[in-house]
Amino acid sequence: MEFDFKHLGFTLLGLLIVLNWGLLMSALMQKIGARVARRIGIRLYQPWIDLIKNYAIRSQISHGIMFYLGPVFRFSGGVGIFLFMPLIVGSVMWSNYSFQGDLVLIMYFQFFGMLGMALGAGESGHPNSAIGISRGLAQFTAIEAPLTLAIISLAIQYNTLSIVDIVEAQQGGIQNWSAWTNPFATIAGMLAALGSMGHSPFNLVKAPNEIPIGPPTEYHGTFLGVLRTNAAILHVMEAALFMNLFFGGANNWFEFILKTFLIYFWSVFVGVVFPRFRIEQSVAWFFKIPLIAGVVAIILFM
Amino acid sequence: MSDEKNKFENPDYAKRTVIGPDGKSFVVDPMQDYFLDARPKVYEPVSIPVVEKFLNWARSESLWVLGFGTGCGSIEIPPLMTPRFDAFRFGVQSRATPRQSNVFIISGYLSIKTLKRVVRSYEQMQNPKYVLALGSCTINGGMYFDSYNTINRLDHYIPVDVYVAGCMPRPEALLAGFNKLKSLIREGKAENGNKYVKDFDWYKANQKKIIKDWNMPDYNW
Amino acid sequence: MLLSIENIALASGILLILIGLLGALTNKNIIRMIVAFSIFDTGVNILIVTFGYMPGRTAPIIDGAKVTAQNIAQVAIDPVPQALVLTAIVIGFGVTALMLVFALKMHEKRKSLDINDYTDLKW
Amino acid sequence: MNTLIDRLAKLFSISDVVHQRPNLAFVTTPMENTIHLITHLRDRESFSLFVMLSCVDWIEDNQFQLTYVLNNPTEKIDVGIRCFINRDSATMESAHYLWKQVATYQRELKEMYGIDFPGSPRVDESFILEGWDNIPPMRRDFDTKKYSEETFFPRERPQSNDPAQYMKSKLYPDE
Amino acid sequence: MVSPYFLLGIGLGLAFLLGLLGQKARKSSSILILVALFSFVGISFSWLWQFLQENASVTQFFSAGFKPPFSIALQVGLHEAVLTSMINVMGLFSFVSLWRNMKDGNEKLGPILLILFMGLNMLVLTRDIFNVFVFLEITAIALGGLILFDEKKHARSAGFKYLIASALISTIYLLGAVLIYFSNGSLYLDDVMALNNMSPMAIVAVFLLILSLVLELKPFPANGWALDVYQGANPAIGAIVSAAIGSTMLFLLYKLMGMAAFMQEFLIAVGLISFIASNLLALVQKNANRLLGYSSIGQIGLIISIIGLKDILGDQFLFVAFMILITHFLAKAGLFWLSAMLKSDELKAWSVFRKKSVLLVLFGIFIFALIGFPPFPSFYGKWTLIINLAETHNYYLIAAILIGSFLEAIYLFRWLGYAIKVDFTEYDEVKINWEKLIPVLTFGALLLASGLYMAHLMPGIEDITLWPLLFILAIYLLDFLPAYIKNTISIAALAYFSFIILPPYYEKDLLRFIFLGIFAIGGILTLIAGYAYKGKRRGFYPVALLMYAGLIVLIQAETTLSFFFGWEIMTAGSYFLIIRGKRSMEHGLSYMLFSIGGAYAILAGLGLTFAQTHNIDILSLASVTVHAKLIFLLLAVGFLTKTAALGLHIWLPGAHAEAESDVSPMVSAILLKAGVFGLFILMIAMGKNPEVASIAYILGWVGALTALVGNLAAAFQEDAKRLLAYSSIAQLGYILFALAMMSHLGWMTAMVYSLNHFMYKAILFLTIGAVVLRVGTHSMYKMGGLIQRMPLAFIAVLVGIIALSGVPPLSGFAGKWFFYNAVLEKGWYFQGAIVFFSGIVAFLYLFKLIYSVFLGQLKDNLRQVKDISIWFAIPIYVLILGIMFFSAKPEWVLQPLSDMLTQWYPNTSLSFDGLYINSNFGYWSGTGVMITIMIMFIVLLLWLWILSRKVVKVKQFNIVYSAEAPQRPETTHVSYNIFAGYYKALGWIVAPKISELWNKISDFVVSVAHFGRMIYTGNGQTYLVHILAFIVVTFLWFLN
Repeated sequence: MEFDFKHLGFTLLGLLIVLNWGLLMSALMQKIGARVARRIGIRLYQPWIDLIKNYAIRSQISHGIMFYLGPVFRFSGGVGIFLFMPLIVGSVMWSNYSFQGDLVLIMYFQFFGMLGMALGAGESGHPNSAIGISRGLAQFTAIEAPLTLAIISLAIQYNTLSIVDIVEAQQGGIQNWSAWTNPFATIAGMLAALGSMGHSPFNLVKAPNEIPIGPPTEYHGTFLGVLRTNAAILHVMEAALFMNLFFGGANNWFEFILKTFLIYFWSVFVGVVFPRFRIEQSVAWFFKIPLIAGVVAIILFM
Repeated sequence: MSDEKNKFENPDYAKRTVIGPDGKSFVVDPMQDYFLDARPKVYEPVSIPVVEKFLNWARSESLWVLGFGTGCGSIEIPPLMTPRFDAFRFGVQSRATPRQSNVFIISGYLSIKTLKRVVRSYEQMQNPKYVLALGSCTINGGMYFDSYNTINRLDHYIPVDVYVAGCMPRPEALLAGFNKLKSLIREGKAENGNKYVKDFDWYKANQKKIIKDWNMPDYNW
Repeated sequence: MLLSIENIALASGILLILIGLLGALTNKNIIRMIVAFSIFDTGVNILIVTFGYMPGRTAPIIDGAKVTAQNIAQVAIDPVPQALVLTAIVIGFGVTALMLVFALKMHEKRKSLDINDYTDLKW
Repeated sequence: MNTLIDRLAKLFSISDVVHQRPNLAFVTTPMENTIHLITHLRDRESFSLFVMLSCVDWIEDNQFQLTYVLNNPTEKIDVGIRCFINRDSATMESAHYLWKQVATYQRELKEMYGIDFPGSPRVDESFILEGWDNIPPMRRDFDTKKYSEETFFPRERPQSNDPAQYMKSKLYPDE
Repeated sequence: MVSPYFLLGIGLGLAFLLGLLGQKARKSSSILILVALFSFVGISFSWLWQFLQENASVTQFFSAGFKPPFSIALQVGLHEAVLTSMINVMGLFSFVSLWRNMKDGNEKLGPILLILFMGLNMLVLTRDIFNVFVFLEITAIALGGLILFDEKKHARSAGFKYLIASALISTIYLLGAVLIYFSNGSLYLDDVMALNNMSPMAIVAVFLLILSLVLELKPFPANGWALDVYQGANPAIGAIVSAAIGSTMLFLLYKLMGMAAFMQEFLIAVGLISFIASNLLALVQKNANRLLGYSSIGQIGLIISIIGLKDILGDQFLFVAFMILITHFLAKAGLFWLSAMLKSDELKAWSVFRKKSVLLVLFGIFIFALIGFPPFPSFYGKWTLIINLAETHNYYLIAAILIGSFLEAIYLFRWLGYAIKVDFTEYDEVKINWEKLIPVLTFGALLLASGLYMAHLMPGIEDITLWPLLFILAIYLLDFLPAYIKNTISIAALAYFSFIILPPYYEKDLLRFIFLGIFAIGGILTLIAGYAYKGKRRGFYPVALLMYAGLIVLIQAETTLSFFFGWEIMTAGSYFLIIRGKRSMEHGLSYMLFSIGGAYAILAGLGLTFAQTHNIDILSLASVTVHAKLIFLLLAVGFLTKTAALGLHIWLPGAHAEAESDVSPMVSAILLKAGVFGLFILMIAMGKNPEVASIAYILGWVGALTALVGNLAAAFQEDAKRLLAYSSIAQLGYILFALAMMSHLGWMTAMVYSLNHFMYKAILFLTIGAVVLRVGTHSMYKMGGLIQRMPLAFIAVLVGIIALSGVPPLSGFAGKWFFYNAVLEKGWYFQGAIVFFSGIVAFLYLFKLIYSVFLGQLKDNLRQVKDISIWFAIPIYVLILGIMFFSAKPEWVLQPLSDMLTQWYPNTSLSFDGLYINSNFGYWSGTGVMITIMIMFIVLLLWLWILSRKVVKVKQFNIVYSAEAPQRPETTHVSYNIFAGYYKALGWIVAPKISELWNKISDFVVSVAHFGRMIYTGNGQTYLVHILAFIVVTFLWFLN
């Protein structure tokens, strides 16, 4: 496909929408969490203020070049997933740059940000960073096991690895969603989603109160602002990935917002109920029901 | 205890001679090599008043508190954050690391030993930063006014933005303190991070007067 | 003809062989072993001579009267086994002598003739 | 408890037995005997738990009183062993080899009272007061108020009065 | 033609003459004996010359002018000429090697030696059965005499045992000879052989004759007396017993077997039992001479069984037997003579040869020759033997021979390892006299020359493959030069050679082009790193080049023989490379054993192939019809030992981790590809065969599990190089899995992985190796924060791990993408899922690698360490450029690959559309992704840079540390056992069960060996019982 300014413009607009929706969504989730705890909770615009505040921090320190580049890698990871993910079904403009690669690209591009962040945090030399990263990587491998099975199952089902094609195959009503046509893959995928969203009980990467906040312990000010910006985008995009895979994608922005909200809410919902796992419990957990669900999903379509 | 073990359990920052892998020996001075030994800088506000006002508003509405309870007052923090008083409503949040925090609540008496840690944490916070001091102990020593190891006046060691009186002040008083701090920030009067740098030598002299085993650089970056 | 000369010789040869073997295997003394080997050798030699014996014939020596160059094939026994035995005896003598020298040298060093004392080399 | 004290009295010179509670008694021994008594209690009388070691400064008598409190977990009784040591040359035999934690108590006493325990591990390192360079602060001849005023920039306090005296002078000035 | 009676005359005459002469004349007797021995050599060589050059015919010489049976006949033919030449050369050198023993009043030894060799000559020549007895006894007495004058401690008791045993045996022979005479009236061998049907008596007679000769050849278990002689006597005498007497007896047996065809099976059985049993019992042997004795018995047993196989081998019989005999003769004599130079009998004492590298090289040559490595004659012998046995469907014999050879390899290579690695300071220095050196040198040279000559003669081996070997020899002679000169020469040679060979393959055969490219370019690049080493680096270049030569031969191979030739050469070279590491002794051994086991599997597989196709063309594999499964399995197992598939992988981590810094990439990035190439060849040839599909399926699972276990194990390593080694195992597991899929996409994956693995593993190993050279430790937790000191290394490792992990945009992603598509197309979902999971596990160790080494806290002692050597940086960055190129323009590489693979898999869903690569399932644009990510990254970097320009760079302890300050970097750097929680959850997968299994197997074998050798009690009478029992058992066997 040729380079096209209009396309680029739509992509940037989509990025802006996703960013703001991500910030709002995180505020909503915190609000919900607060209401569960019978608090009033933060104001809905609090994430924006925090973001501005962080960008407005005057002084900054750096532990080295990789520490500096870490957030950039992380941000690139988030934005990259956005770029390679189609947002709205059937729309060329809102499908971003997904024509450059398929599901495999997105799966592996997730690591780009993780790896960069891991290296950046690693250079800070803070013990908690290293502990957090090691936990994160360990848990991530466990998450990927059921997720991979689910994706393979989907690929067998639809005979394609292209997200666009997978989404289009699910059009035509709720009964065509993978959630109905391939329930076991959906179970595996959505249980894996719990882990990849990083909420309790799988929040041992940041593990508040334990290894204070894990990898970004040393990040502050603008670095933190970049990381938070990325987090907002990434959360939406992860939800969007599951939306595209299992819940029929989105035909318009409203559907997009509703579905991503519900998918993200799923992890928050679990998170406010369950306490945190230890790492070995978390890893072992993913090798039980989610993995079995994934295996069943493949067997059904073999 | 063997020397090797002792080296790790009771280290000091004295210079030491080590042998590199190529067999050459050289001197490591931890104070020079492991810590940045530079003076802090003054960070001036943005020169455009509107922008600065806007940023100050944002700062005032996003107060991230360092989770460091120095004294008995830290027991007042949990009720502050939980449903009864819910400081989240006002943009107050708790952070675990000084790098990301703006507000340092000194919650009560400070022994000399704690003061050293407080100074270090305060210096590790990024500009702009604010200090909220709780209780009589931080104002005049309170009931520990004659103790041999508890400081009497906090503002001789780090600059304080808002004092909240009481022994101990209740969470309501703390909320009032936060509101005071917010208005100070919005007015642009809460520049104590820079004040600390400007009066750096005076503060350091006071700190060093009571912290006898000063084993850190002058400014903990 | 159980007690014919061949059978007696055959039996004594075999008996000597067995005695020799038994002696070599049961005696711990090296000299006795060597003696046993000599007996064994003798038994073998008797056996060979017995095989070569043909009843009623004379020694293969052309003495002009009984044995002549013409009838030697008919009246004399086959000379080859006897020649073989002669050679074997000579060789057996050499071997026995060498064994005895070994026994001597071994005794010089360790003052023992018990074969069980010479088991340093094993496994 | 009484039988225990009797048994001990046969073996050691103990005095001033105080029966604080049915399961707590204090005895006083000369400082030479103290560690022997403690060892005996630990090894023969099942006082396997070391509770604490504390000190009182009897400046008038010019001596420190050390109190070792031991606990017998099976019979659930405690015994406190007191001994007096000279204040001027405050040195006591170390008991760190009996229980590891004794070393920490001894370190604290060294810092706070200046009582030396030769041989106790790390006894000379500073414990709570990092880098204290005055006389040990818990000795009663240390004037903590004066020290505080000299060191800690005391804020000027408003004049304060005894409320009873003040009201009396205010209301009944002529009495 | 010179009459052989001259030999008799000279020998006996001189011996008697010297006996008659007085004491004074004996002083100069040595010269006379030397002259006599020279005349022996001269006579036998003249015969040899006449037979080889003038085509003389076989001649018989009769004593006293009569015809047999009334006279003794001596026959001179080609065989006799060769044998007597060997024996007489041996006699001459034995005399030389015993020169010093014959001084100081021991001049009697000279005549005895003369008589001994005279007797041996006669044994070879004579055609009279009784005469054989006479000379048997003469040699026995002469040998007894030699031993009698031996000053070694236990020589005499051993000699006595020998005498009683040989007395018993020769008596049996005598009985046999007499019975022969009585049954047919003649002792002339040709007469006996001319008989058509034998009487029962004649059969018993022949049985006794053959039996006694077999007993002379020390069959298991009736051989304790011989072992004691080997151990107790002077090694120079051992050399005579093993090489000269052994060869003579074998020839005698061969000669007499002409009348005993019914005993061939017996010979096969006895020979093989001796071969296997003595090699097994040798495993626990610690005494060098006794070990050599066991080895001799084993080798002779093998030749006995070959004599028994005469009819089966047909016209190849002489070739096989002679190849193995000559190798045994030269190598065993050489080894005994080497042993004679040492004071101590211990195996480990041989490490003193390290001070005289010539001797060590000779030792290596002898060992490799004995095992049957190319280019030594036994290689061709064994090859021909196996091929022919396979052709005649004697599969059990093949298995037995290979098992015995494998057992032999175990102890011989352990011994070689001792010599190369054990600390030699506690052993006496070796004192080298010219008279000890000359024989060894001569025999070593003969062995080498004969090998090269044979390679030249063999059909199926191109002469061009020999040039590198000659070049390596030349490099060895230049070993005194400094390393950089040799390095330059080596690089130049490799570059020149690949320049000649490489380009034609581009058109001809792209697959070979790629692998040759990996070997050649990889070789050059890794050799460049060698400039970083100071000093002479003795011995490095010959072996490195040996490995590369092997690899190149492997690629060029058109025939299975030259393929196997290359495979073995490469194994030998890489063995020496690996064992150069500091703590590599046992790793080198386990590498060698797995390699040899694998090589034997390959040999067996190729043999089975030849049995069907009668063709040594490598493409003949394709026409296999029978036993296809077995052949495929054998060959695959052989190749998998090199690629370290699960179960066969335990040699790899240690071998790669302990190797030198620039050797690790050679053996990891390059050498492992040889196994991959083998698998490619195998699958190309046999992949279409429907029978192998089930095995391929199993291979797929093996590959997947290898990947999983390798990656998991890597995550739990603390040693950086060991981590990379496990990573290599896993990567090769991917490749195996992809190859086993046998589809276009699968092979694309395998090719992409092979290329990528070559590049990034070379980068990683080179970099980590260079870092290790600087910091002096392998343990990652002892490093940390090196990014400050080694930015070049950091960038290299960063690129390496991004490529390895498969994160876009670097080239590793291509492999992952093909993988997904291939798995989906093939339908191997579960295996695929395991592989993908393990691919993600790779992040764990990659993070650990880069974090523990380069990030975190810099340690005290590394504060002044320098960046990696420029000589390492050059190849590293060249490879990084390669990766970058591949990442930016993947289709330039992928399209030719895809086209190449269509010749085997024409049906492919893969299509190239400009920048896009499409498959049935997905699509991907490498260039597009690269550009997108680059632009995005730069924009975001600018965004951050604009917002945060006033950044203060702080130092490593300026971290928030719960309001404290870090105290020491060691206690702040979190690295050791960083994945402890993960280990709790999944560690059971990598529990070392497989190592335990192998350990149990080897423990079992060792305990069997230990138990088995208890039969040798050291008591002469027990040995007699053994002999008698042997006779009884064989007799009973024949009665049946």
